[in-house]
Amino acid sequence: MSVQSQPSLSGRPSLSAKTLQKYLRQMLTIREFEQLGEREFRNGLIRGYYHSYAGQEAVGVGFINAMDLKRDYIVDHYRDHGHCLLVGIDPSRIFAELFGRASGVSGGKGGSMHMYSAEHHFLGGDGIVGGGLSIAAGVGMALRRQPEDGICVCFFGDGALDTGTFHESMNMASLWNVPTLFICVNNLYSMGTRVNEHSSLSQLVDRAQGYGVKTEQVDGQDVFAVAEAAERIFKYMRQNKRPYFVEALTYRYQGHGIHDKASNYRGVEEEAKWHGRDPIKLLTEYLIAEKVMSGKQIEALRSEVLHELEAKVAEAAAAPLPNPADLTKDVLL
Amino acid sequence: MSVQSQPSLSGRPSLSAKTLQKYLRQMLTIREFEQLGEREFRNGLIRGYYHSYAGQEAVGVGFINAMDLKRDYIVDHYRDHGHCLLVGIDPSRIFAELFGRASGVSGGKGGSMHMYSAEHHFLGGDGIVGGGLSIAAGVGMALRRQPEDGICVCFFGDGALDTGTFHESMNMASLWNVPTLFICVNNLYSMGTRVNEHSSLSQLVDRAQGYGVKTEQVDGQDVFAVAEAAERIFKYMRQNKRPYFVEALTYRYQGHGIHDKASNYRGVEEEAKWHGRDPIKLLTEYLIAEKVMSGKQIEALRSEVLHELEAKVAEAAAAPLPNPADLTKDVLL
Amino acid sequence: MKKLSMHEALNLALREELKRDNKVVLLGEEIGKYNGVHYVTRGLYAEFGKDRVIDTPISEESFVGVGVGMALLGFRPVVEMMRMDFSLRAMDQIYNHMAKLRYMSGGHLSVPMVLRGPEGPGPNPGLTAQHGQQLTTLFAHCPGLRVVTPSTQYDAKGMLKAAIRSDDPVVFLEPGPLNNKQGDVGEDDYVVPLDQAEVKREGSDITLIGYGASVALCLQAARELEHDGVSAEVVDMRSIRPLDMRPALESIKKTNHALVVEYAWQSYGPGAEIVARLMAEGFWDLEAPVERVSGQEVPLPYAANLEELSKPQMDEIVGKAKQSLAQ
Amino acid sequence: MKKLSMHEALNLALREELKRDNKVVLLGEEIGKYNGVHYVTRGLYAEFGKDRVIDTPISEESFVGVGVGMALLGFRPVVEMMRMDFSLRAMDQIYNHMAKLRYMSGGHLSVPMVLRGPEGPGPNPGLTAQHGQQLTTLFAHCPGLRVVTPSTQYDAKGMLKAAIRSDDPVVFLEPGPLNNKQGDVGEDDYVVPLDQAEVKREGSDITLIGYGASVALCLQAARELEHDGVSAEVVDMRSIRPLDMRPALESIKKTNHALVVEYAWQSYGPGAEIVARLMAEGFWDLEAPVERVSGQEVPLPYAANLEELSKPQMDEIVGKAKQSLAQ
Ligand SMILES: Cc1ncc(C[n+]2csc(CCOP(=O)(O)OP(=O)(O)O)c2C)c(N)n1
Ligand SMILES: Cc1ncc(C[n+]2csc(CCOP(=O)(O)OP(=O)(O)O)c2C)c(N)n1
Ligand SMILES: [Mg+2]
Ligand SMILES: [Mg+2]
Repeated sequence: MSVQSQPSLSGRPSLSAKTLQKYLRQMLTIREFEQLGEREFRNGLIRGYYHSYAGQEAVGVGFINAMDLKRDYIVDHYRDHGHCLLVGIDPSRIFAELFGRASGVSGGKGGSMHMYSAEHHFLGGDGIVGGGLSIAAGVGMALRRQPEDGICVCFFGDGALDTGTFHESMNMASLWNVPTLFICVNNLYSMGTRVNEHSSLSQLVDRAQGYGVKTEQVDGQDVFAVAEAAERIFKYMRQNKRPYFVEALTYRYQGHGIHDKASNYRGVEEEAKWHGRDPIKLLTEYLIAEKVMSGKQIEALRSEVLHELEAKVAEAAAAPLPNPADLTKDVLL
Repeated sequence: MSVQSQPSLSGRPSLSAKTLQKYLRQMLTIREFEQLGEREFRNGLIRGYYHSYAGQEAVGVGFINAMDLKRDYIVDHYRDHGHCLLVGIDPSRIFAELFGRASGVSGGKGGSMHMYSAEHHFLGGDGIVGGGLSIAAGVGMALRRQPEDGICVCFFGDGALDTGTFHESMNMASLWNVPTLFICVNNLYSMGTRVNEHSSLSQLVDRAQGYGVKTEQVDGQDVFAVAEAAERIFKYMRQNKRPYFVEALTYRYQGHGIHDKASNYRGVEEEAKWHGRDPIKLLTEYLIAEKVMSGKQIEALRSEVLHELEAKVAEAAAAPLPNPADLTKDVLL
Repeated sequence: MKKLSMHEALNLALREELKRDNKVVLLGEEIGKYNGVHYVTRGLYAEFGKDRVIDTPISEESFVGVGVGMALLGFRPVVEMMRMDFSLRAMDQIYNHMAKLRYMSGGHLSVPMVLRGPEGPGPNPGLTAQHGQQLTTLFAHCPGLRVVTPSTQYDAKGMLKAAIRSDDPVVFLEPGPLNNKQGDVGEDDYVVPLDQAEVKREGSDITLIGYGASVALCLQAARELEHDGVSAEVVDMRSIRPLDMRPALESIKKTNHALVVEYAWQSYGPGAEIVARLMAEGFWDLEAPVERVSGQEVPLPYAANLEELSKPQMDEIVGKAKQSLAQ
Repeated sequence: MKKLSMHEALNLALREELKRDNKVVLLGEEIGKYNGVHYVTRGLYAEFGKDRVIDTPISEESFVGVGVGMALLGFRPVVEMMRMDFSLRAMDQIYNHMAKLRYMSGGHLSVPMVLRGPEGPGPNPGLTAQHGQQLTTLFAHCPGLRVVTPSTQYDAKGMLKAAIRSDDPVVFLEPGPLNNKQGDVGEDDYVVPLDQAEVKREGSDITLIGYGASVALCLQAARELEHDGVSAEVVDMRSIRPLDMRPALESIKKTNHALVVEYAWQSYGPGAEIVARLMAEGFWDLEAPVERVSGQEVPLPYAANLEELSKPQMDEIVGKAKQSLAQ
């Protein structure tokens, strides 16, 4: 993991102050959202599964901002809250889904792993590891048959690389020139299993050989690196109508899910090392160094974000449960 | 397919005249067996599926002779008659299986795709493309836990490379240091689909990257090349207890199955080109040129083989059908 | 009306729907250039080209997923399993995605696709254990799917067209034993509803209930019973999920006796649900227990005699029908 | 006897069998170093090491196949599905290899392995549509498999030990809702036979039939019915394939009424087969139709109220029992 050793962000990007501030706000929003979510899980408002995106923010921010969600689509896996925020779903509807309310983004039927919003071109969350890969290839197939040069972005974890459907989907996507971007979010662990203990090659970008598609590794802690790669890749894909494989190197701060104590298997030292390259910290340092924002302004922004999100939590918590009759809606009986 | 352009066998092997004659006899036996089988299919003695090995003989002969069937095992796919002959199953029992007789190698229950003989360490034929790959990894896992340094050889077609289980099995085999030799018998077609139309990389040996195992391509028409590779590979595997991937380049003369008219999709020119490098022809030419055998001796051998096989056909055709009570044997009721 | 084989009837349905709606696409192994192993897609690649008739690698799980993805964007994929047996590879996509996306998304998404292919021991003999299974139950148990199976060439065409037009994901099971059999097919643009069982023969003494290939067995048994003075009514379930019990329930009001006939393995097979529904909704009309004649519960064996014995036996059907009437 | 949770009982069975026979190996995701997501394999990696307790990648189809391969060579693999839902990925290996190799090979081969894992909506709530299914029927329909499910901690230990010793491939379904529940477990090396249903409570008015997690519902319903003067007998099927109907049939000889209770989806669920067998073999003993109370036929929804409503409801069980007796 060579990129991991880089201490700060990659050079000076050509991003406007406005864009930089937007990125920061988005990353803070995700981070605070996940903290509130975990709090509400412990408070009993959320049940079942909760997979936090904290630590991985730069990956979503870099890629999703580069998308054109009028024509592009996302197929996601279960670690989906951050991406839902980034496509512009109102946080109160995401919280409402987590609380199992009728106003939730999936009407309360889906929960944490199953957020969907057709209007935001967000085709879901999914609870099956690798379950979305072939669907994303299919969305790409559909986009290829439409005039808008749309792209499908598929997020999945390092663990998904071991599923057969990864192999099948990459092969078909390449064979059929499907404009699907496969983003393997390598956070080093598949639950409690380190990448070298589940994958025969620990450089996942090397494991993705064999399909004749362009591949690259990107530093997922460095939002500038991700944004640069994203822009370049989308341009290539729209022109060439070909799939692409990216390995984004990052780290999840929390356990796999809410009950998982990750330091048990990965050690606090490793965790500390990654916190040293926290994507928000890196961006914050840059903004301060470059005098785009002051530390005080950043703290104010964080408070503002938190404040707004607390209001969303309250709104969602006050929302009604689904109607009992919804139990048998949306399914053929 | 660079190897394809080589006109004759690879150099002068260190094989004894006795071994060379044995190879020839085996290849002739397989070729004649398949011709008789097809004849009996048309005569109505065989039903369902019939996948001929004609044309691919050198692959089986080269690899299986190099095995030590006291400790090694084979997991095969449906194109299995040739391999059954090579492990030493009496041809009458193979014919009997094809005729659905009680004396068949699977008691008449399996048919062409499902030959099994525990005693010959032949763990089957299989009708599901790629179905045996993970089983072969499992057999390798078992062998690793035993003291005899045994190896599991798994044969499958180019089409099987597109199945998810190929990917999963290779990954696990590599991760766990499993002594399984994965032999992809690339006969250029998966049913009517040419390899470049089902695989995103047409060099299958390149598609098998990503697992950290040794890979190589072998000229499957050249029995000396196969035998040399086999010996070298087994030695490496017994020492290193690692999996290995081989792509054997060859061609099936008949259609995919008995009803498939292959020249419809691959053209008679291509067929003629491959017949020009027929594995039996190449070996025969060598034997004559090196004066190991005369053309006449070879013809006599062919007649002898055919004669013997005809007797086996007759024996099998005279064998009784399974007992009706066998219907519910070998399965929990 | 014209006489067509089952595969020709299905072919006609596909051709008409491909013409009618350019969102209809076909996916599957060897369906294009090779024209389909069971002939159902014959000629369609030549007529509609490679963007509409898509040959896939041997990647069942994932090309079902490709179908799901295309359906999410408004296409109407018709995905062929060369044999339904191979759908065992795709069960996760079928159960967890194709069937459930609409519900899990609270109605945000829908998956208007068809999964189709032949099941059971035919058309030709000797298919053996991994190619001749009838796995109807596996699909039928899954909420979110429609599961249908035609027993006539006429229904085959009309039901496949209805399936393609359905907004629900449909599993369309083609009775393998009937693939090459001929029958009357309408030449017009008709559809047959996907949720209606049908009486295929009227009778008054006993109700024989079948679906797919076993309807022919019921009709044959009815003819044999007629010789012995027994008048059998034959109900073709057609729709397996949702199951339309009305015609069968009405029938037993009259006959008071019923027998279920199927190729599937008996235990936990479709017939079990039919019997359980007759129990719950028809108990008071029954004068004898409803039994089942099913396929033997063994992997399909190869030997000709064993294969024959593994199928539902005509003498058992006739015998059980008479036995029921004797009670 | 000591009080153990279901997962502790299963853990004990695995530990005893790993000790007894060094051919027993465990395979599955996160079962080793991580100690198992549902705790069933806790401590076994530390005790038996990585050659006996094997952590696998997320490759369900193929690690089931690895189990099959090891079993062919005389090992006794116990393969965990983290949740049985994920076995949908492995259905081809399960149906076409694990279950059939013995038959297809004419008895040349055998596959003494166990596939185990939790099914259904539990232990914790909120599992949602892809993690809380009860797919019992899918396994139960397949010739060649034994399919069993315990309802008590005592049975869990004894049946898992019997499963590991069985020469047939066994699918061992652990009722998710019971995973963390405590009960008495024997401390000795006992086995519970794999093909025997058992009366778990005696009664005389009606027979409540359950399996796995629904046995607890039957017992609770029996207690509630007792208040109203109804004496319910509870039969735990335990063995789903082969299905042991004897205790249920004997019971209805006495009670003349029965009700099947299950978490599974009703249509084509296991209860259908139980009802169909009662129809065929117990019809003349029945004074009212046997109904079923099952899970709602929807993908498991997330919202707390909907999730609760999706499960079999106690008032429906009690109500249907009384309704049956009123007929
Ligand atoms: C088919 C399947 N098998 C197993 C699981 C259980 N499971 C859920 S997440 C997970 C680990 C996946 O890790 P990774 O792909 O690296 O994603 P991350 O959680 O790190 O984002 C496992 C094993 C599942 N959901 N689906
Ligand atoms: C899972 C599965 N899908 C489809 C098939 C149908 N089928 C049988 S053989 C075959 C082609 C396989 O070709 P290849 O692997 O190249 O082997 P070859 O026949 O050339 O030896 C197909 C598609 C099958 N048996 N199993
Ligand atoms: Mg990960
Ligand atoms: Mg081939």
